[in-house]
Amino acid sequence: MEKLRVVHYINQFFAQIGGEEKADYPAELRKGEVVGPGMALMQKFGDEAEIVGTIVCGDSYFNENIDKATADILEMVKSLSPDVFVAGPAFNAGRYGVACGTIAAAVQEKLGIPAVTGMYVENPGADMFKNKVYIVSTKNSAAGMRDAVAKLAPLTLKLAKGERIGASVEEGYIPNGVRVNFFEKERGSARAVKMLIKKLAGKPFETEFPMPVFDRVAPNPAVKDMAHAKIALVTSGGIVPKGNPDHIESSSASHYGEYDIEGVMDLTAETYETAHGGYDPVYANADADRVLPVDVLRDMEKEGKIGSLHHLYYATVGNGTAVASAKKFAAEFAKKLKDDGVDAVILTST
Amino acid sequence: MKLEIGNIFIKDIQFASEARIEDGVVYVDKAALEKIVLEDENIKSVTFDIAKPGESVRITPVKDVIEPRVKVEGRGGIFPGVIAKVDTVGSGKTHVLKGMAVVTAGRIVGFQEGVIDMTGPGAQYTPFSQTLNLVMVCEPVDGLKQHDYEKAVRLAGFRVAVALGELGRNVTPDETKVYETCGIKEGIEKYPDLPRVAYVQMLQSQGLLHDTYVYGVDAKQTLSTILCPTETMDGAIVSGNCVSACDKNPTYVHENNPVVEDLFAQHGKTLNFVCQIITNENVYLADKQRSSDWTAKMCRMLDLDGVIVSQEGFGNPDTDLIMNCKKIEAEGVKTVIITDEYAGRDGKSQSLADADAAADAVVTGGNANEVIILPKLDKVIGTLDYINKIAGASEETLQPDGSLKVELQVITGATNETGFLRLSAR
Amino acid sequence: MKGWYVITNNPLVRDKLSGDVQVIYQAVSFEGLLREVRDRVHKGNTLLSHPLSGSVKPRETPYKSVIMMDRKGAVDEQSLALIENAMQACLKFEQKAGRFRPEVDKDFQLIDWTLLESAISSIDR
Amino acid sequence: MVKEVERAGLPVVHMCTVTPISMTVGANRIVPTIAIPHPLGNPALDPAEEKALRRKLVEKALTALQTEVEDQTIFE
Repeated sequence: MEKLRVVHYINQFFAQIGGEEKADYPAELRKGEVVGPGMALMQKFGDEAEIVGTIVCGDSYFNENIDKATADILEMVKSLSPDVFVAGPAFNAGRYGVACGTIAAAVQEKLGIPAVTGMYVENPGADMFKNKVYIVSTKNSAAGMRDAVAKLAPLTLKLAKGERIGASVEEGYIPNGVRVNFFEKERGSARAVKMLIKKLAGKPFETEFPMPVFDRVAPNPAVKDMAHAKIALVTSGGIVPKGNPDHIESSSASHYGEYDIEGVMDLTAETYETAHGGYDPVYANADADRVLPVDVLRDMEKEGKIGSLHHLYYATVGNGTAVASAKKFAAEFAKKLKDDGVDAVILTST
Repeated sequence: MKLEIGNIFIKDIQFASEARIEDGVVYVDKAALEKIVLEDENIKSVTFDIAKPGESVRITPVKDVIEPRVKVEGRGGIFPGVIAKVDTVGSGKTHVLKGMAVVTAGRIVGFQEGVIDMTGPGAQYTPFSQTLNLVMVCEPVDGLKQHDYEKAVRLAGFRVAVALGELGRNVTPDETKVYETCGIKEGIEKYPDLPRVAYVQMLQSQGLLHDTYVYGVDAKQTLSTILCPTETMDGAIVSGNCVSACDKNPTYVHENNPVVEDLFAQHGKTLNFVCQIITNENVYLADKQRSSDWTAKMCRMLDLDGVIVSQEGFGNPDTDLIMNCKKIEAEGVKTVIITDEYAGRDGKSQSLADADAAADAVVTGGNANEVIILPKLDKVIGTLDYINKIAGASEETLQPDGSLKVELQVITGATNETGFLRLSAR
Repeated sequence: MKGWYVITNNPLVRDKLSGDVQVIYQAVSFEGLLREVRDRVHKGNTLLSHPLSGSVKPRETPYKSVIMMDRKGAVDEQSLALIENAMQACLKFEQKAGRFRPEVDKDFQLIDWTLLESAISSIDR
Repeated sequence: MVKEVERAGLPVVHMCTVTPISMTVGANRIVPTIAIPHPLGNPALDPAEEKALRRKLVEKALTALQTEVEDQTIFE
């Protein structure tokens, strides 16, 4: 039987080129070579798979030339037409983790080749990419290589063969928000009793279903000089120009709208409406200022109460309670607002 | 209260002219059982069949599963207030026909669910692929209303189970287990250093096909109350619930409640199993409020340290579950909750219809939306007419090769929320 | 208790209750009915019964009846959370309503009615 | 969403009808509004009154933005 083809990605450190001083090492394909951690992977693959090429890239190089590096590496991977792509493991190395996540996600998405990586749960790359590619949970340093490879190799083979991937606890990947069934060793009631005994004793226990968590961000300092401040409007009430030009969907908040209100003094029934499916739209459609108070802010701008109203506003649809999906693009437009010199934001929700 | 359970291990079921138990074989007199079933004039006819583990048999649509038991010493009889007269059960001695079950099947409403496969991939998801099943399919008299039909089948199942249990009255059990709880003061004195733990069981109680009965009382008309856990072993709680096959509790689960068993296993060792608290899952919101208030209040009054809360059913019981959990935790009593998930076919949706940070210790019975292929089996007991018309099934349910593509929710007991099975999810 | 009403898309409920209690009947889908309930919650009405009553899954049964309290004023948080979660939960299920043969429809109507009846009996106590 | 804006380093005021939700999603400066379908309006009023009402709410929002807070604060 022909062996499954694996392409492996590692950084300059694991390729033994050098440490931080060599982090600007550009992406390089070593066809037919097995380098560094690849040896351990090969051992675990046995007769089933082989590494047909190793791509080496410096961490700084990758992160500073992310578009070019990604494009170059995708070409390299494509040229070897592998069955699966492995990046890392990156352990707790932040930039390496981000590189592994970025390239693994790109290979999977752009080339349609399954990809997997591994890193420590607190590596920033883990949070960024755990929902995009399987990330094997590793220890926080390369001392955990043996353990990492022991999980990474079998998962790699399963992905290459297109087999069903079990639950995170079975396969050893960082939970990715997808619930997968599996059989525990004990029945549920026995697990509940054990969990209760631990909880009563104040010992650590692991819930089988983590409740959605809400973290906090500390408040930013107040606006000192409102008369010269640039204020921006954001709404989760789905206010869009009449006709919904960006086709913002009424329920699932999969993207957001960015709209220019330069010269707009008042939102009217003829010009603006709501795309939100989460409330009775009659009132907002009649007068969108009821959700996005452009008229009042224009008055205040004229009166000098505020410096100016930012010429762009951002709109999403999102139920008050369903916030998770909004996180990603909110971060995106928040950065734009900051870059545009906005001083403060009024966010309205329905 | 102290109850001795004598298990008679059943190795086989056979039809015979004389009903008896011999060397672990139950000989069933079909004609005699038929007479018992037809005592109810609402039932026109009944057919009996036997399904054994490993056989290529599919039973559907399943209504209830019942374990035959008989009270040989002590007060009351099995299924008090339903079959036996009202009297407090849970003490003395009870014999159990271990390894067999009475399964009632038949169409009560057109969208009914419940599949038991005795072999194949489906078998591992239902506990009742492991029992020797006497299946009874009841036909109603013409024009019978669903209410009356449901009730007739429910009671017929209990009568048959009691008749079979009676065969074990004078059989020497193969195994005896003793379950004993103490009074409040006695327990504190006996186990001064052990945490005081109770089991909070939520009972489905919303209306037709969604009901549970406690000593014959419709649970939706009850306030949260206390049981001695051994009472359930004598059939104090019975099921009238035919919807949501995967996470409803058939009567068998009440008789063999795994939380009760596993808490008893730790009783006197790592914890003091004080009692069982039962509470309902009503449709009316003020009832939910009241029932959860009472449950939390009792947890406090009983000076409990911890409880396990189990749920039954889908959707609005999530609200009861979270209310119970929040309020009990607020009383300073630690909770572990057992639930199941509806995370969508792809596992990506929010699993529960309610959530709270207080629910930090959760055991899950798995994602009921997960899809499974059930291969064609040789024999069907009941009817497949409705199989592609039941929850979790869809138009493409019946595959060209005769197999069924369904969600786990159609399988009886698959994601049971008392923790009856090993299935879980992450 | 005064001021409560039933909102339903179930003709059986309409027929059973007509004259006795206030019934708002709308010939809309299951989700359409939840949407109507939500809009009423937004106006300050409160829920007296759970919008996900019953174990028959959303999109399987086409019928839903909910008891509400006619009230104006601030939005009731609990009602809001319940209705929003219920609408979210619908999305998890496959659309099956309408695929059953006609006689099953009567069963769905009956189940919905009995669930509602159990809630009404709680009010009437 | 409000949290991401705050995380980006911009003071943000959340104008929202159901303040407990606002608390849950982690807003630090919160101004309660009129009703879900019309947070900054009231169709029962005539247009001038309605705009005055909106003006008042927006002024409250600006006050919130000009107020130092340490924790989640509702500006009633």
